[in-house]
Amino acid sequence: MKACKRLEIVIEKPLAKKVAAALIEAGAPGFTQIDQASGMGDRGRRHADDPTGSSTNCVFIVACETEQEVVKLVESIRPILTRTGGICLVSDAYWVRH
Amino acid sequence: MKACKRLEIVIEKPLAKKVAAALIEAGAPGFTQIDQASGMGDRGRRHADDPTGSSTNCVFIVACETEQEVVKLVESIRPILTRTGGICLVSDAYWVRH
Amino acid sequence: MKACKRLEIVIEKPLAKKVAAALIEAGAPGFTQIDQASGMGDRGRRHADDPTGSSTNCVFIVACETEQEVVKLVESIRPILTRTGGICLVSDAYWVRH
Amino acid sequence: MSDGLEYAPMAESLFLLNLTSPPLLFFILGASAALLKSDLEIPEQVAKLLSLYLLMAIGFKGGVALASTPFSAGMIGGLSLALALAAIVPVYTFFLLKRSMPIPEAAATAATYGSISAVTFVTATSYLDAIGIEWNGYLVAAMALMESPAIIIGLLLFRFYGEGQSKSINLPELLRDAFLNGSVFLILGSLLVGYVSGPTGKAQLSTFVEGLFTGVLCLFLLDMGIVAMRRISAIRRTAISPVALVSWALILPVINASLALTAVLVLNLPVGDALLITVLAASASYIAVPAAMRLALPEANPGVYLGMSLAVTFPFNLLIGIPLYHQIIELFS
Amino acid sequence: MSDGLEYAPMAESLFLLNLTSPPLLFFILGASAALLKSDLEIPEQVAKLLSLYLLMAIGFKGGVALASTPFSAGMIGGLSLALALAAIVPVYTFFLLKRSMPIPEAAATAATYGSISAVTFVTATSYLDAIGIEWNGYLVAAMALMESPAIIIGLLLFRFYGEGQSKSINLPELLRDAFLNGSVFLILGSLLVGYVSGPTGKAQLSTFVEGLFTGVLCLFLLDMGIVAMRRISAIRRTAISPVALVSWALILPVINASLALTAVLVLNLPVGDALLITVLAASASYIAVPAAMRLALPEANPGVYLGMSLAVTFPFNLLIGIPLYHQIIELFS
Amino acid sequence: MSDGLEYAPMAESLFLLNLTSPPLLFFILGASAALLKSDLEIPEQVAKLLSLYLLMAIGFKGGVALASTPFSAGMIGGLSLALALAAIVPVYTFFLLKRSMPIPEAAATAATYGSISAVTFVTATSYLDAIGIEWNGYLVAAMALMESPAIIIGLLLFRFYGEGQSKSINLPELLRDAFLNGSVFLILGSLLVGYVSGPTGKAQLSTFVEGLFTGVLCLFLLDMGIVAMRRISAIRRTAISPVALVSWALILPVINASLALTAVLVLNLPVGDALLITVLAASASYIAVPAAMRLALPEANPGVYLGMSLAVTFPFNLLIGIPLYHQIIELFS
Ligand SMILES: Nc1ncnc2c1ncn2[C@@H]1O[C@H](COP(=O)(O)O)[C@@H](O)[C@H]1O
Ligand SMILES: Nc1ncnc2c1ncn2[C@@H]1O[C@H](COP(=O)(O)O)[C@@H](O)[C@H]1O
Ligand SMILES: Nc1ncnc2c1ncn2[C@@H]1O[C@H](COP(=O)(O)O)[C@@H](O)[C@H]1O
Ligand code: NA
Ligand code: NA
Ligand code: NA
Repeated sequence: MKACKRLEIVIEKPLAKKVAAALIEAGAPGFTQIDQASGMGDRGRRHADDPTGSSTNCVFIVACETEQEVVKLVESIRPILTRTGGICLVSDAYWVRH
Repeated sequence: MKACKRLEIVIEKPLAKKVAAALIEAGAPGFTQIDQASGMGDRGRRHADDPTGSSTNCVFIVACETEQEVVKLVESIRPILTRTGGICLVSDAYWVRH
Repeated sequence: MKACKRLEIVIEKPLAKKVAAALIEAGAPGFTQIDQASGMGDRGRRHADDPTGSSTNCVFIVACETEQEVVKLVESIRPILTRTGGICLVSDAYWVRH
Repeated sequence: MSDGLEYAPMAESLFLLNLTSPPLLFFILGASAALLKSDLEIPEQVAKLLSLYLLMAIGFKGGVALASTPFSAGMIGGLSLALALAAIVPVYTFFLLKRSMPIPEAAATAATYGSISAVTFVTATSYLDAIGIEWNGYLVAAMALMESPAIIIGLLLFRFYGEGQSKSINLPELLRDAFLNGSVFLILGSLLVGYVSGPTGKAQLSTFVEGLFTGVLCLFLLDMGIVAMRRISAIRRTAISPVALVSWALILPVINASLALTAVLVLNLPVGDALLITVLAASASYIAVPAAMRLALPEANPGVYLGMSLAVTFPFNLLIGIPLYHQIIELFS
Repeated sequence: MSDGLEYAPMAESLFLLNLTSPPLLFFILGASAALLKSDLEIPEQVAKLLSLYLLMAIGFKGGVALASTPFSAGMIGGLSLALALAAIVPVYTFFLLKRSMPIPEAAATAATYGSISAVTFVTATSYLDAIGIEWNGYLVAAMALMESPAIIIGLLLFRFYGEGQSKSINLPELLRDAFLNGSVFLILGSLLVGYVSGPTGKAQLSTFVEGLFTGVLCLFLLDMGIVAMRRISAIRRTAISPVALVSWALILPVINASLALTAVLVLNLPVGDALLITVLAASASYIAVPAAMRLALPEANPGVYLGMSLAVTFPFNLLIGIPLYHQIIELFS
Repeated sequence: MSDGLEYAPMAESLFLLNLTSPPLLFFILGASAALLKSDLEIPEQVAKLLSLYLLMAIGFKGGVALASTPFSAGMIGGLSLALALAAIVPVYTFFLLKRSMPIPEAAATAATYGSISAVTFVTATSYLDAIGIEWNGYLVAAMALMESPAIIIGLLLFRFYGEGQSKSINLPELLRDAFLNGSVFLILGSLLVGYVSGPTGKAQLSTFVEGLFTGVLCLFLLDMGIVAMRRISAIRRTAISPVALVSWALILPVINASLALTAVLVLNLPVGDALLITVLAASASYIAVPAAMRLALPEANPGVYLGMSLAVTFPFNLLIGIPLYHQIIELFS
């Protein structure tokens, strides 16, 4: 097990592609994306059930090794979050090598 | 980045509305809800595939700023969990301001 | 609230049953499984939208009480991860008793 | 004795006919898949689509039928009977069960059996259609109206006989949950749409609501077979003796059907209508009521009432109940 | 004055006919479910299937129709008019709105109203089919071609009049997003498939693309009713006065329809085609454009343009617009 | 030489006919969407519904057909041939591939090509139906029976020739996975339902299993087009030369089809049946086998076998294989 950082990003689905592209460009070692989330935030309730997909959220989980990597990833998606809302949490974890 | 608390609640889907309402009433700054989870616990295996929705779980993620807020939120949903099962985890995280 | 460990496993969907079985056999007190995730990793982009299910990931969340339990659970699924890819993160959390 | 002699073969042929109909066979197929632990499964959202379709189609067809039949005494009789059953069944069921299980479980099970199963009803209509027996559209309204009262009655019983948290039930919220429940709303709404748009509307929707109906029912019953069998293990895991639960799950539909049979025979309703009312009485909810019970009575273990209704009563009515009740009606009318 | 006298009853009957058609009734049912806070809901993937089906079926039918009609002057007139509308509407809409709301919102709303709503179009074709008025297949192509230009124009306007981040728009990427958008691609592609496979292909697909069509539209409109009503609260929460937003959402379709009506009457297009072009002009996008705007113009609050188009303009066109425009066309041609 | 002259135009027309059929055109449309990076996509649960429907409908229709045809020598010949192919193909395929790729990949690919693709089969039946050539219902049973043996054989080969972990394969569990696999179970079960309920059952389900069939196939192939093209990049990323993989993915169906063609011509089977058996031999699994391989042989890179079967062999059979094999059968019988 190796210490690592765990990023968790919630953003609306129409922007998921942009976030994925930004993460890849910033050199994320990988990520996991859960679509079809709903939620509540500054911009009110989002229901995840309209045919437009415009009220659906998605959750990204990114594990990365170093503090620097986190900073880089966070900076790559911060402009998207600033313009659109959503949240980004960072926490400590251990990565099980296999 | 600002230190924060991350709450994670797993509960059965029929009760999701109640949990969401309780969180909002207790003043949660927001939450994210992932439906369509399955699982295993004290009450056995839950498959998330029956037309009744009664065997489906859902996951709530709540980020909040202070210890007091956590306590308040936890107290607001504890009665629901006591009566029905499910789990509630609290961990430390950093909230990226944007 | 009681200190606990939180395991998070991302693995491809065809192997989900195997992971669930391994967790149960290793004595996990419970787990939550989110299907329908997509992602990116060493083996490239996975889209979660083919009829074969073979490009879909799923996320397991397991809360357990002690360090020994974590070790046991991790050892039970490590052979699966080694042979197939995916990730496993461990972090600290508090379990709200209800 | 000649009656009995004639009865036997007829019964056999009805049972056989029922068992060789595609919907029933797909139900059995699903049950076998679950028993043999095949990984066949119907995703939840797909099952949701199938059930939305069935509720919409049955509601719409009932509404169109209603629009083209004049109001009649039989109709008022049938509707009143349906509502009376919805009010009486949960009450005596509660008192019957009260000694075999804790109060919360007894109340929730009473609500479950006092309400109805839309899919059992739908399967019975498709059984009638297959053998060419007519039935009246107003029964769809009867079905929709029978869904909710049992929820209220079950909870009132719990409030009265239960202890501790029983006082925490919020009645106004409950009434809303019971009567604005998605499936009740969709059936009643579609009935109204069918009634308003009438034969013109039906002409536009005939392939959709009629051509597809049995096929979608087959797919849905395939799923119900899988789900019903999975529930059996949940019955085993409850604190109450599984033998008692299974016995009650076979006895209750028989009691409720007997009551309904007596009434429909006394009222001399047409065979098709009589069968459908009996099936409604004998069937137990496994969608609307369990969902409502989780919200209002979370201390009742759903393994009890959902297991009984889904894993035992539902298959019993589908495989044996429908042709049996039909047989009895034919015998006495 | 006799004209007016004759007009009134005819209008009434058209409105009534429209309001008693199953698709409209299901829309109203969905809206009522949301207003009464029933928990009726259509899962997202189901709604996706319904909309994929509708786009595919309308595209395919349009293509088959196109294959069997010779190119004509009317067709070229109609297509040119459609493209002209798609270019002009977003421009004047932007300038109309610029004073009532911030630039990003004005640009996004202009794009929304300059584009079209496929479901409004589809409902209009099913309205025409129900009353037996013919329409030409090329209008499906017109619809598909009208979806994207407004996106580009809206963003160019924002680039020119906006400040700050407005320079960050990536045009080539944007063009791709606009023209390879899933729904545009599926309509145009299905149109091509219908065109190539012609009547032989249609024979194979007739039950699917025609028999089911109205039924699937009903289910989809049920969902749209729910979603549209939910959006109303989003309108209330924006920084701009809700009265202004609702007013604009009623005025814009009327202005755009008037422009289109003048043109179709001048060009003397057949009634069915004239109505469809008017409906396209009057309708506002709530799928393709909002998705594109979230990507390219995230600073515009979607509560504004999506709320206006989904919660006000869409129901207005469905319930009042279609029969009203039809009425006016009949009156003047 | 006159034979050759007559052959050419006929072949052309068959290819053209195939290429202008809606299912094929929708496949091409999906592939184009993926190539042009349109965001058109079919959600996973929708694709699951479409494939459940196709398996159920083809199984049911096969069962009904089987119920109405007497057992015949040709049937026994056809079934035996099918099973023989299912046993032989994976064996020689493994030895052919063993030098071009590591043992695990070779074993998994052998299993993939020894098994069959239900959708290729279904497309071939819809091709035959469109040109009015009959085929026998028992071939649906043949298809279902051909799905699993290759899984077992592939894994036995791996056990024998592989190293290290190869011993860890759990045979009883494997047999269950292979034969109780959801899709095998659904086809065989629906076949049984069709057989038992016969023409009476078919009358109830005809709109569902026949009217909708081609339409649903179109939607499903649209999705398969998208998915197949996405897999191409996966081929590029494997450790093995992409040229070798693509070549094998074109050579293997041709070899397998040649073997089957020889046999069907020797056995003198009717044209329709001959074509379907050839298509079964030439097709490669991309649902059941890959899923089983991930479980039993996770060290084999799915980019290899799934890429080959989905991105190359599947389109090859659909676009070229079916009319080509048909052409050859017509030529020699
Ligand atoms: N405090 C929070 N905890 C968890 N999720 C949140 C929180 N705030 C916002 N979100 C998620 O982010 C989405 C967008 O938030 P906002 O932009 O604040 O409306 C919401 O719909 C939630 O899913
Ligand atoms: N230890 C655990 N770790 C993760 N999820 C759990 C755990 N225990 C229970 N759950 C989740 O909570 C649901 C209800 O748990 P229970 O009430 O214990 O049956 C389960 O179906 C799981 O999804
Ligand atoms: N660094 C990471 N952070 C989050 N998820 C990851 C990461 N790496 C891999 N994954 C997930 O694990 C799956 C399989 O990873 P891999 O075996 O590396 O291709 C990916 O599709 C992701 O969903
Ligand atoms: Na009942
Ligand atoms: Na417009
Ligand atoms: Na094969």
